[in-house]
This record gives sequence, structure tokens and C-alpha cells, in this order.
Amino acid sequence: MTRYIIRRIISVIPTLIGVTFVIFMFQRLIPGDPAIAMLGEHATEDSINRIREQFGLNRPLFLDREALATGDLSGFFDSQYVNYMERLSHLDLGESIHRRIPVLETLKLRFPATVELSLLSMIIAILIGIPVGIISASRRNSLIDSVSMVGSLIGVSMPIFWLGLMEIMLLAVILKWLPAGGRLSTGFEINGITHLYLVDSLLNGDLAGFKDALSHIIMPAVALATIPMGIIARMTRSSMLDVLQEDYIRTARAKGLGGRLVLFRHALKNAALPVVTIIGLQAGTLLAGAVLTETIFSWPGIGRWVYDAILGRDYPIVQGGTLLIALIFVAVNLIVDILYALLDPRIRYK
Amino acid sequence: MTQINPEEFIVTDFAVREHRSLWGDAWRRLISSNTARLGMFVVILFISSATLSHFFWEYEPKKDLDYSLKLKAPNLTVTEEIPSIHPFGTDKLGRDIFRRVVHGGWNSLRVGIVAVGISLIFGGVIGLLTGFYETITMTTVERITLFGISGFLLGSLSAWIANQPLQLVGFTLLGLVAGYFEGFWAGQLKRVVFFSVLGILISAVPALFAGSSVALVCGVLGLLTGIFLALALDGRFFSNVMMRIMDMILSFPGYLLAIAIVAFLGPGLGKGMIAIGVVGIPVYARLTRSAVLSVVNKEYILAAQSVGESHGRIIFRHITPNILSPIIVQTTMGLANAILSAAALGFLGLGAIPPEPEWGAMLGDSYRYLTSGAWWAVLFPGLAIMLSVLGFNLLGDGLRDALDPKLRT
Amino acid sequence: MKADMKKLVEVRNLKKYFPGSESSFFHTGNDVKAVDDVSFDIYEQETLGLVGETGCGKTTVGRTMLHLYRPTAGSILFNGVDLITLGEKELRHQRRKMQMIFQDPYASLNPRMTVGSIIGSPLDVHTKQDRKTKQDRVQELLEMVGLNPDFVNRYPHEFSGGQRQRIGIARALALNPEFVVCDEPISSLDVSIQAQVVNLLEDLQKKLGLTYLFIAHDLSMVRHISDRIAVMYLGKVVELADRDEIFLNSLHPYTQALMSAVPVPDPDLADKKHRIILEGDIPNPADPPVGCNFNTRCPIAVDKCFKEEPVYRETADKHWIACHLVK
Amino acid sequence: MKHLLEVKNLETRFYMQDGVVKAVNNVSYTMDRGEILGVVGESGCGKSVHALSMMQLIPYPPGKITNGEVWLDGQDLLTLSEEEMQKVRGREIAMIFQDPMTSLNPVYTVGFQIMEALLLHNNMSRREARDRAGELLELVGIPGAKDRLDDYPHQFSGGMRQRAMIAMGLSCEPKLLIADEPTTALDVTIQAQIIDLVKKLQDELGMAIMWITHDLGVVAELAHTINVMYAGSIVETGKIHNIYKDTKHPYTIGLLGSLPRLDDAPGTELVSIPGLPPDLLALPEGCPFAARCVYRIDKCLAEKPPLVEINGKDHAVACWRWEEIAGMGSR
Repeated sequence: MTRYIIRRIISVIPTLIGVTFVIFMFQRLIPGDPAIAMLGEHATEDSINRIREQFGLNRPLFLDREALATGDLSGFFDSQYVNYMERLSHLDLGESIHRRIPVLETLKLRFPATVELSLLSMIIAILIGIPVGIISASRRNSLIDSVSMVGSLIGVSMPIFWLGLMEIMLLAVILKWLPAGGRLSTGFEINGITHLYLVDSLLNGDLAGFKDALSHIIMPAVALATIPMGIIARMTRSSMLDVLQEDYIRTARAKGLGGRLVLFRHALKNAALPVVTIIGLQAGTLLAGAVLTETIFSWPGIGRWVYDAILGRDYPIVQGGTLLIALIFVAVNLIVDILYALLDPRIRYK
Repeated sequence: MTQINPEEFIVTDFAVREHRSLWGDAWRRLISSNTARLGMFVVILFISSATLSHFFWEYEPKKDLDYSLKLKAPNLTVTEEIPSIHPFGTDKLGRDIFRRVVHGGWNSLRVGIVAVGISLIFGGVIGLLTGFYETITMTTVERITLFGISGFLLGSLSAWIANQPLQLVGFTLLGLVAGYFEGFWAGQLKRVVFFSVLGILISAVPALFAGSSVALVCGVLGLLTGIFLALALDGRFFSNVMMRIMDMILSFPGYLLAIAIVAFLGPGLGKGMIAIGVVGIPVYARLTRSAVLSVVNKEYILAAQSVGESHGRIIFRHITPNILSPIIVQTTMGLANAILSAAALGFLGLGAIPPEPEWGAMLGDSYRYLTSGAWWAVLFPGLAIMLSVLGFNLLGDGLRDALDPKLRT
Repeated sequence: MKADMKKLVEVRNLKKYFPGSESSFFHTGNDVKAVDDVSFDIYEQETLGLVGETGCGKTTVGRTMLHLYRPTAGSILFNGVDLITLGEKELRHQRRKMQMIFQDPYASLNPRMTVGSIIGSPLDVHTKQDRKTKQDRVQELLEMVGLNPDFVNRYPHEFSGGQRQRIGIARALALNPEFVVCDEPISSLDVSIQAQVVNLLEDLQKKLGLTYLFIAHDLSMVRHISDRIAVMYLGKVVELADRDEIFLNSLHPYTQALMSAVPVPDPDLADKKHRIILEGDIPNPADPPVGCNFNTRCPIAVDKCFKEEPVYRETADKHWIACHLVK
Repeated sequence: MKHLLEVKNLETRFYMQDGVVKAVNNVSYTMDRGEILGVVGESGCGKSVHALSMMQLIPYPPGKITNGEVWLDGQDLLTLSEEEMQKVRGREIAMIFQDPMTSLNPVYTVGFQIMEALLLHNNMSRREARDRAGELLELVGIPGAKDRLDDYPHQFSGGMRQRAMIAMGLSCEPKLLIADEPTTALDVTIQAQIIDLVKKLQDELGMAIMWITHDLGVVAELAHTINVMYAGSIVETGKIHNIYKDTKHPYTIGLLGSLPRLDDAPGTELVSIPGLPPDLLALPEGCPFAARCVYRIDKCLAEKPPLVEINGKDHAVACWRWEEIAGMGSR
């Protein structure tokens, strides 16, 4: 088993390098010159050169063949990419162009907000998606089955941003039950070790704070959860249907096991395998979806921050933000693979 | 004891059932499911309204401006205040939302078709080639092209460093030679040594003119290329490399990649299509590859080989017709996702450039007026997105049950 | 056995190794020795039976003989010509003479092609005949295998297992081959249909002078149709002889055990039969036992069997055997 | 002595999209304690479906038992509710299946799957159940049984898995063990091991066995009595010797005729049955085998022949012309 995990971890490294390379390349694909974009159109010639020098924008992209020609081997490797990777290796993501704050700082600040939102919506998606999938699988072609399947299809086809707006319109504007946006009402203060307001408020026993944080997070979380919920419900149903047709289910029934035991003990554990993989993939869509939800609900997460940076051409933030989201995505898939191996003995004992 | 002698024995050798092709059966199953019928209805409505309006309903987005009708609620009767009927009401520039929603359909359709087209063509070809050459051993011609291309690609780095395009010719030739003489000292150390020496000769010697350290670096690269070409490059290795690249793209969350691409390439519907298309390539590549793998191990492919059919004929006559089902289902669902992604980009201001009518952009412009009660400007474009996407998803679901009926006992 | 007949196919020290699961690009894991140094000849118009259990490599031998798999070592001579020396074009030309019939009637026909185009595709590939001649040839082939010629435009899923196997046979005969490898053609058919297909194969052999390599795991059917029989175990031929020689006085312990394990559809005979029950399971082909590969299950194995591989040699009356204890 | 099992005109239908499949058509027969009954027939003859129907394991929809009674030890199984049926399955009747590769749950250990049946049907502690499972694995001849309890199915070979299935089936000492083509997926030498094992277990434990197969050879070696089925109904039944030696029904004659025999003189041609297997969607009015029968007369096409006893329970046949058909005897 450990051999399998090690092999999986090793195979992640090329993907990571690939991801950093892709992000680096995007950076250099921009039409126009980053230095000008930073300083504005009418900046002076030498101030542009100073910026270029400072950010090492005038070094060659990958390898400096002129330096090599002069016999300077170390110069050969002194290029933007190598410096970029070097800085990356000790977590130096550079500074935001507009605000001069190190990218890492803001990242640390805003990251928990996105994590809390994504985590909550994933939990909602799983808690509703899996039971719906199981019920409609066990009662195939019944009313519940077709209703839940069409329902999950609607969930999958739901444009998150539009659902968010509808939620705001109904619950915030018309009924005024919930606040329209933001993460916490003014006047509330929640700080704790995890920086997840819901968790911290519970830890500190601050119920009012918890209620307020919850009222802020519930609408974006539900909006973000609709697509993964639909996908997980449909995948659970089709995976359960496949498993229920297997021979060992017939063997279990022939042993005298009741329907419930067959469903939850024998069928569910086998059906869980593909569902776990899907949940891993959904994590990615959640993070990407965060950009939209955070914009509508003005949620102080990294999704919104990266989006603003993209529009503002603030490359270090774009680079740092996308890299973090991609890393989370790769990490989640790695965890899913290992979870898969734990669940399936055929992989554990190769 | 009378026994009918077998000669004049009439055997009903075929239970008479009318002749039915597989596609005919699939169509009958599709029609029989009502969710599929609903999906088909919505899709047909969406496509016809989009195309008809584009060609027959004149609309000039730039000239459409009428401040007097700013943010009017939907009205079905003409009143003195509002001279014209606006079933969906009007937006902040007084433009009729109904008309823009219908015309927006054309843009969404275009984005969907082009994006899915890109993903399908590139992803499909990659999936087909990797799946096929992973199982079927290559003919000499195919092997030589694979070796030649690898030689060219690996050589290009050293050629760029030494700034001598001539090296490219050398490396490609090295690849072609390694491919042609695959059997030559196969699997022995001698072969690796031979080709690595050749690699060094091709790269280091010409690089000497550019400088000793350049020659050193190019020599190392030549050595690596030589070793690489000496090892038995085959379909499996090619497939592994391609799949790793696909995983890399897939490890990027779809939306974000599209947003990043469009942001860097600048807004505009055309770039949006390319972004969504590129993001979809690995999905289609993996899907096609697994469909091909399930077909290529079947005995009728071996039969085709034993008859001596060429690889091209095997791919087009035997493999492609049998992998269409999963691809059709994925394409339908893909169209749904493409429309959704296009709308998302539009909403973020990265899609269509105003005043071009596009559902996402319409939402993006009007959601600020939500708090001041202009609900119709937000409701109807969003509804249009959801319904069209739902239509494609329903149709896709129906197609999956119709084309691969194993689930319906 | 027709001693004076010409050798049509000669198999010399054929080996076929498949990369094991662990073998990646750099180090080759333990190769699966599917076929490990097999040699035999097939004479013209003869049917050679090839029998053995799962994993013995009989299917791989059949496919490697037609160069559908590239042999790892050894050579296949067809009419005296070694196939390995042929270029791709000549090999394709040679394929007209040697064809194959497959096991699974539901997987050996392209479900999206009509029967007419399935049977006609060899003609499309190898001949420049116009549509009319090809259609007549297809009709003739359908009649030859006992199917109604009007089925030309039907699809495989509209036929029963037995009928599909006949379509496969018609396809194999389209180019008038001399040698046909029958790879377990009846294993997935019902008993009554098996007899129909076997009778058809025998008639075609008499009418067209075909030579068969008949691969199967059902010993009684192979005995019925073959002139000579080769018994394989774990990648090697352990015994090869005339049909009656194999059944009346087989020498190799595995052949004897195999024959005693075949159930006889007659209660009286079943009780009297001297029963040899082999212990244990068939070893993993990826790491076969040292010495004779049957030593793990052989009832009469001695310590020599665990050290040396037995030599595959011919005894007096054209009876080939690979066992230390048999003189 | 009352029969262990009495099946009276059992009928099962599958309501499919393109028509109704008449899988089992009023099948009636009896079985006594300790009897080994061979149920023989080609694919699609309803032999497996009839066994699954008795255990009420037919998936509804699309399958449905439309008629018939199944008396086991004075209890009609078809009238039992699902809860009552669960007490019968595994305890009174046990069933093992054809494909060893997929009949065991891949994500649970073999030991657990055997203990599950034990714990379900008799109140014993987990420790006792585990020991009992170990004994059972030893009983079916798995080497080193005790320490293989915690292995997973994919670590067993095909033959070993089938032995584990038998152990699971016999765990609660059922009165009747139904084996649905248990050795079809195994090699000949492994099949011989399993048949030998089943014979020994039958002597020791004395349970009745229903062995479903298409292989007339296996039945000849193992069974006391035999039911030959065609298109969902029994065409011939009786003691082994009568059926093999004094065959009456044309289909059984055809089956035996199309089997190559080890002791055949060289060059004997196989007597194959012409035509195609029956289409269960469009079963003809009269005798289902009429389309392929060489002794066919008009009456066969008009009316379906009932199962007529020739000499008591030892031999019965469903054919209008059984007297005229010369005794087949062994060829």
C-alpha cells in the first residue's frame, strides 16, 4: 500500500512542474508590456526600464544562449523561468504591483474565506447528493427516481451566478431574511486558530457570531453547491445501478440478507469508489466557481481577488492565486486517489 | 416408425423479425423516454429561435438605444406611456430584453458549437491515436514518423541553443534512422551507445563553432536524445506522454483556465470560444481513448488485421462507427457546459463586447439594478441560460440510455 | 497420419513473451512467457488439434503463427517461406492464404457493418473485383456455410450465436485460403449448435482441401475432429501424437490426467473410469516453476523434474513427448 | 416418505420492451432428501431462471412469477413474504453461482462473507463464527484455511473461490444446495476437483443438491436423477440410467447424438439437431421443439404434449410419439 502511495506522490511532481510552467507561460502570453501596464501609458522611458530591471523582465525567458556563447555557464541559466522557479521554491510569490504587499500575505488572509465557502458547499453537495442518488437507485423508475434525476439535471444546468442573484433577490431584497453579501456584519469580530468563522465562533462559544456568520455564508454556499450536488447525485445513482447488477449482490441476497443490508453493506461500499473520484473532480469546479460566487456575494476570498487582479493586470497576484488554486486541485485529487486505494483492497494488495 | 429424412426437412432457420438497424433501435428507445423528448423539444426550440432570429429578424445592437424606455417592467399591452410591447421588459438602455435574449441565443449557440468543435476535434484525434497505437503495433512507416518527430522535437532545443537550424535536420535524420532500424541490436547496450555517440556528433560538433560551452551543453542534449531514440519507442510510450499532458491541462479547474486564457488574450466572444474549447480537449481525449480501448481489444479488429486491412481502414471502418455512442452523449453534454461557461465569462465581463447581445453579459450589466427592483432584467436572461443548458443535458441523458441500453433491463 | 503429405506450416522454437505488469519503460518486470519454445509441423489437408487449459498459450500460438503478434523468437515457415523475412507488403499478400476463425460470435463481427460488407471486406482489400462479382462471391459464400443469401443486408445482432459463427467462417473463406486457424470456434456455443458448426468445418475441409489448426479446451470435440493432437501446458507442448495414440496410450502424466478429468456422457462408463484428480492450481505464467513446468501438480514427479527441463523429443512412432520419466 | 421439494406448474414471465419472454412454462417435479438432481438444458431453456424463481430472486420489474407452487418441507415458498423468505434463503436452501470471479464481493474478506451467513442465521458470537468459517474452508479443501480468512477474493484462484462459495453455501447446513453451472467457468482438471469435493460433501452432510448445467457429461458423473429442459419446460425426467440408456425424447436424443464420445469409432459423424434455438418471445403453440424435430407430426404443431410417466417416477417424457421412437441406448 505505501508503495502505491509513494508512486502516486512521485507521479504528482511532473504535474506540479507542468502547472507552474503553464502559469509562467500565461504570464508571458499577454499582449502588450507588463511594465507599461503597471505604470500606465505615459510613463517615462527610464522608469519603464527600471521596472523591467527590477522585475527581471528583460532577462530571456528560459535560457540565455548569448551568455552561453560567451562561455558564462551560470549566466546561461539566469533566466526569468529559473528565477521564477527559484523564488517559488522558497514561497516568494513576489509583490502585488498596485499595492506593494507581498502576495503571500494577502493569500494567507483571504485563503480561509474561500476554503470555508468551498468546504461548506462540498459538505452540502455530499449530504444531499449521495442520499438522493441511493434512494433513486433503490427505487428505479419510480416517481422519486425520475423527480430526483430531473431535479439533479436542473441542478447541473444551473448557472451559479444567476442562482446567486435569484437568491439575493428573493431572500435579501424581497423577504429580507438574509444579508445580501459580505462575510460578517459590521460590529462582529471572530478570530481563532482556524480562521474559519463558523468553526472559530463555535470554538469560542460565540453563538451570535456563529448565527451571523452562518446567515452570510448560507446563500453563496447553496449557490456553489448546486452543480456538484447534481453531479454527485447522478453519479451515485448510476454507480449504484451498476453495482446492484453485479453477481455478488445476488449472492448476498441468496444468503438471506435483507434488502437494506444488501444495499448499505454490499452495494454502497463498491458504489462509493467512482463517487469518491467524482467528488475529487468536483473540488476543482468548486474552486473555479468561487470566482463567480465571490463576485456576486462580495465574499472576501481568493477567487474574487484573482479575478480583480486579472482585470487589473496585476500579474504576481494572478500567478500566485492561480497557482494556489491549481495546487489545491492537484492535492485534492491525490487525496482522492489514496482514499480510493484504501477503499479498494484490489489496489491495496496489488 | 416414420422419420422425415433430413434433406427435404424445412427448418425455419430464422425467426421472422423485421430488419432493424442499431441506429433504428436507438432512435426508437430515444423517442420512448419523455425526458429525452422534453430535452429534444427545448433544444430544437433553442436552435431554431437562434438561427431564425439571426437571419430573419433584423437587429442592430449599436443603434438600439432609447432612454425613454429605461428599465420598464414587462408589459403585454400598449399604453400611452410605453408605445411598444416588451414581454420581458426593457434594460438600463431602454433596449427590449426579449429581442436581445432571442438574439443572444445565436451567440450562445455559436460559442457552444465552436468550443465543443475544438475540444472534439483535437481531443478526439488525440484520444483515437493514443488508444489505437497503445494496443496495435505500429507499421514501419508509422514508427519512422514517430521517431522522426521525436528526433525533431528533442533536437530543436539544442538547435536553438547553438542557433544552428541545421542541427534540426541532423536530429530528425537520427530519429528516422533509429525508427527504421528498430531491430538493429534491439534491446542491447550496443544500440544505446551507438545512437548516443551519433547524437553527440550531430549536436556538439557544429556547436563548436558557436563556442566551447555551447558545444558542451548541446553535446549533453545530443547524448540524451540518442539514448531516448535508442530505447524502443512505441505506441505505449507515446500514449503515456500524451495522457500525462492531458492530465496536466485537466489539473486546472476548467472555469479558471478559461478565465485566465480570455483575460490574457483579452475579452471577446471569439477568444471565449477558444478558451472553453481548449479547456475541454482533455475531457474528450480521455473519453475517446477509453472508448477506443474498449473496441480495439475486440476480436473483429483482430479479424480485420488477419485479413490484412490497413490501419487507416481499421480506424475508419471498424473503430470510429463503434465509438460514436459515448462521443455523441459527451458532445451533447459538452454543448450544455460550453453555454454555461460562455455565460459565466460574459457575466464577468470577459465574454462578448457590449453592446453585442449575450446572456451572461446581459446578466452582468443588470444585476446592479436588482436592489432597485428591476427583477425582469436579471430573471429572463438567466432563465434562457438555464433552460437551454437543461435542454441539452436532458437530451444527453436520453441519448445515453438510448445508445447504451445496458442499464435498461 | 498421411506420412507422404507436404508440410504446409512449420513452427520452429516459437517464443512469445508479453511484458509483465511491473515492466515500465526502464526495467522489464518478469515477462509472461505465454509461448516458450514450441515446435511442430502441420501437414497439408490435416487437422492438428491444440488442446490445453487456461493460460497454456494455445491461443497465443495460433495468433503468433499468423504474425498477428510479432514472435519474440523462433520462426514460422509457410510453404517453406519464413514469415519473419517478409516485408509488410508481402506479409499482407501472404495473409490471403492463411485465415482465422474466432471464439466469441458476439465480438468477432463488427456490429455496425452489414453481413454482406463483413464477408466482402477481404475481397475489398485484396481484389480489384467490381461490385457485382463481389456480391455474387458473397452470396456463394453464404450458401456454402448454410445461410440464406438474402441476409446480406442484415446486421450481426439479428443472428443467433451459431449463425454468427457461420458468418465468421464465410469471411475466413472469402479469399480461398489454404490454412485456417480455428481459435476455440465452438467454446461459446450450445451443444446442439456446436455439432452443426463442427460438421460444417469438416465438410468444408473435404470440399476445399483446407488445413486446420483447431484450438480448444474441450478434449472430446478436439479428438473428434483432429488427425493429430498436441497437448500444451503453461506455454510448452508436453505431448503430440496421432489422435488414437494420444487416447489409447498417452505417455505424459498431464495428458492422462486431462483425459480422465473429461466427463463422459454415459453413467456406466463414468463409474468405471479410473479417476486421476490433480492437486493444486495452474501456476502463474509470469513465474513458471523451475525445471519441468508441471512439477507442482505432477503425481509422479521425482527430484530431477524440479531441476532440469525435460527435452521435447520424438519417440519411435512419431510420438513427441517432454517428460523425464518416459523412455 | 414426503418429498423434500415439490414444484407444481411453476411459471415465470419477463415483461420486456419488445414483448413477453416466457422463460419458465409450468414446470413440475419433485426432489427427495439427499438426492442429486441434474437440471440440463441449453442457454435460454430457463434452467437458471426456474431456480432463481424458487428463491424469489427474480428482479421485479421486469421479471414476475405468474403461477405455480414450490413446496419445501411442507411450506409453499412462493406465498412467503420477503422477510420470511430471508429466513429460508441460506438456511433451508443455499445457492452457488457460475462465475467465481464476480460472485464474491471484492471489497470484503472471504472470512467475513462466510461469517456473515453464519451470524445471520444462528446466534453465535463473532469468535465462534470465525472458527466455524475456518473449519468450513478446511472442509472444502483450501490449504492453510485458518490464515486465509482475512484474504480478499482477488487473492484466490478461480478454483479456490468456487470452493469458498461452496463453504459459504454449506455454512448453515441447508437442506437443498442449488449449484447454478458452478464449474462451467473452470478448467477441466479444476472441475474434476470440484465434482469430487461435492460428491464427498454430499456423502458426509447428506444434503440434496440441484446441479444446473449444460454439460451432459458432468451430470452423468454426479447426478442420481435428471431433468432435461427446453424452451422453459421439462421435456424428459427420470433416473440417470433410463435417460442415458433408454432415451425417449427427440431433443435428448439429439443432445446425446451431438456429443463426441471418447470411445467413438473414428469418422463417425455427429448427429446435430438442425435449426435454431427457440425464440422465447414468439413460442409456438404446440410442442416447443417441433420446429427442429425430425419426428414431427401435425399434432405436435397443434398441441403441447404433457409430461407423461413411463414407469413411475423413474422416467417421464413430454412427447406425442415417445412409444414409436426407438430406444436410443448408448450409441
